[in-house]
Amino acid sequence: MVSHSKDIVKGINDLIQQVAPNVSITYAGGTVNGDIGTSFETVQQAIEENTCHQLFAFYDLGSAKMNLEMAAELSEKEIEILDVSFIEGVYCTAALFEMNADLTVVISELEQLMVK
Amino acid sequence: MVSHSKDIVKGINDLIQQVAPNVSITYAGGTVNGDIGTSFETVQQAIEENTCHQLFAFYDLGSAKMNLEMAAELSEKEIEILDVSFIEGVYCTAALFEMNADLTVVISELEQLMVK
Amino acid sequence: MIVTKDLTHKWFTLFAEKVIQEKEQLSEYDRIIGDGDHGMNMARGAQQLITLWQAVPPVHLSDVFKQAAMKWISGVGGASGPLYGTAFLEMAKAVGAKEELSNDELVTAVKAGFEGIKKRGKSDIGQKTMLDLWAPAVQDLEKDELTMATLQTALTKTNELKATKGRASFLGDRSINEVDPGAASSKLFFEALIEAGEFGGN
Amino acid sequence: MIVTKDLTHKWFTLFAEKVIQEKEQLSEYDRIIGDGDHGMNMARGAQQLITLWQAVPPVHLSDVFKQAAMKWISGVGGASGPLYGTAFLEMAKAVGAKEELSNDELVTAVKAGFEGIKKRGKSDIGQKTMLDLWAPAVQDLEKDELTMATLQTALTKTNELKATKGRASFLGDRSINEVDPGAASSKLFFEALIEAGEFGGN
Ligand SMILES: Nc1ncnc2c1ncn2[C@@H]1O[C@H](COP(=O)(O)OP(=O)(O)O)[C@@H](O)[C@H]1O
Ligand SMILES: Nc1ncnc2c1ncn2[C@@H]1O[C@H](COP(=O)(O)OP(=O)(O)O)[C@@H](O)[C@H]1O
Ligand SMILES: [Mg+2]
Ligand SMILES: [Mg+2]
Ligand SMILES: [Mg+2]
Ligand SMILES: [Mg+2]
Repeated sequence: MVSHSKDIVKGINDLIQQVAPNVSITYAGGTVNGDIGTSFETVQQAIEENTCHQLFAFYDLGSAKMNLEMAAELSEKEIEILDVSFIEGVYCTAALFEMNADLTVVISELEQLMVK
Repeated sequence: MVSHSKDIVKGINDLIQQVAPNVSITYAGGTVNGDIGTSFETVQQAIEENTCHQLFAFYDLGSAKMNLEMAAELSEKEIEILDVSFIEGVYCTAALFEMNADLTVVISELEQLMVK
Repeated sequence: MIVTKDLTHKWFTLFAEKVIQEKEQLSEYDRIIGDGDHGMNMARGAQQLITLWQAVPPVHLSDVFKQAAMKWISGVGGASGPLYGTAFLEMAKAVGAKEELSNDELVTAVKAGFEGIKKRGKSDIGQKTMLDLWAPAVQDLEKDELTMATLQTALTKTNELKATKGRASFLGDRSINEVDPGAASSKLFFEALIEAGEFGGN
Repeated sequence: MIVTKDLTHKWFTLFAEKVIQEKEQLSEYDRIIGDGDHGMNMARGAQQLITLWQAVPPVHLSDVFKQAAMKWISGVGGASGPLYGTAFLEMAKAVGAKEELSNDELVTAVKAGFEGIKKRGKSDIGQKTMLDLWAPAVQDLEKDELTMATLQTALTKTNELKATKGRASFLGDRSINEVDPGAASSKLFFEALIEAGEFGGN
């Protein structure tokens, strides 16, 4: 998860830990100083810290997506960036992965949340 | 704004204060103890503390909406609850209201963010 | 059956006690298809109601419903708060100033609760929610009866449904063959009525 | 025009200085149709680049682009970070090991930067972004010239556009007749090139 605010991603993480404690979820929010914005380095960190090789990535606003894309291009991991509504998309994905749902199921659910 | 997490609404508020410092924005997040959940009382407070009489209200998950609806029914204010993607909808609305956009414009933009 | 304030007080007290006793089990169901807090949420409302009544027991019949509604609306923190809260509030409204309910009036009140949940949840039967326990309970009550068998069958049928409302709806087909926590707590609600009441046309 | 490392170093140094000087104005534009941080964002990258070069000036021609790219990618914090960062990186790639660029090679490099922004931003000209300054600048450069008049006209035309990318796109028609902050900072970028360079076929 990449957000412009450290608080937003912390809050979403708290929310989805309740429904998906077994899914590897990492996040980057805010600038390096904790201000509103995004930081390429913390996005890279969030990608590398994740224990999975194949990741679904979510963001709040377009500039977060750009950092995400740059970091994704430089990473060895397979990263799918989803242009879906942020909180709702993350929640839905986490809940489904917790139930070991198929990728195709998750993707088809997410298609209904495309807003970007 | 009504969220299950105090951090989520704090973060969104920080984000939109940058684009809409002149819009009256109030929020409720988490249970009274600060845990994940929603609280009818804090939702009521957020409604009453807002300086406007006509409000657009946004929420993250369905149970937040229920508290919002109950509080809206009991309030004298005109409250429109929007079933749109939370962060994106709030951002878009705040930015447009800051520019004194017409209600019809705001509503037609929000229609593209309906995901709930 | 004639429903008095005492019977209703007993009904809701038993319900609250059952909820507290089954707290872990309810949360466990919610852990599977939700966020794992249904037992905790419900027990919070239940405990507050018991505490209130230990200090000040309800005076009028409608107080039982009204006070339960307030505790659920204020104290619970999850979807079950506004849902049960609205149900109890609608029941209080249906009861009004009456101090005794005929069986028909009980049915009217329980139906009002059921409609309250539907309204608040924008939901209906068949969506794997508490409504799927309330509907068959109402049907039984219309015949002046309510049996454990009905409740058990209703819960089993609810298990087989796919959730289309609430958090579990995010899971789609994965919600099938799991217990809906709100249906399980509603089963406790009607079990408490069976235990508090005297069914069979008397 | 022949573009050397020294000319390029001067170009980017002037750009950084202009950004720092115009910081308030850039943020003011962004306050109207964005979040009010464009000047601060850009000045952060600019200051870091100046500080780096005060300690260690760039050695090779491509270092200028590469080091600017790194500072923008790491230091900026807004959309302009990855956008200018990608542009500068693509320019560095286009320059490769060359230590001098012919006018054609300069055009190729600036075009690579333009394409980098398009790719990173999934955007194109006409969307009221920095691209609407880059495109006419490239056209001028192809004729081995670059004039303040071209830049000024480009910015004026950009003002009239409706934003369909970036934050300003949330405003729809309300973005018309406002200055796009990224277009304004891109104007500074090409003004710096005019001041550093010697145009007119020499
Ligand atoms: N829209 C709805 N209509 C009817 N019942 C619902 C609805 N949404 C949720 N429920 C019921 O609420 C239960 C969940 O309650 P709880 O866990 O306390 O709330 P939350 O989902 O907010 O954590 C579900 O098992 C379901 O029976
Ligand atoms: N998708 C895009 N493509 C091209 N340029 C863009 C795009 N999104 C934003 N921009 C440019 O970036 C500028 C805003 O930069 P800045 O304020 O630093 O970022 P942020 O919007 O994240 O706060 C805009 O004025 C616009 O010129
Ligand atoms: Mg729950
Ligand atoms: Mg909950
Ligand atoms: Mg900005
Ligand atoms: Mg910004």
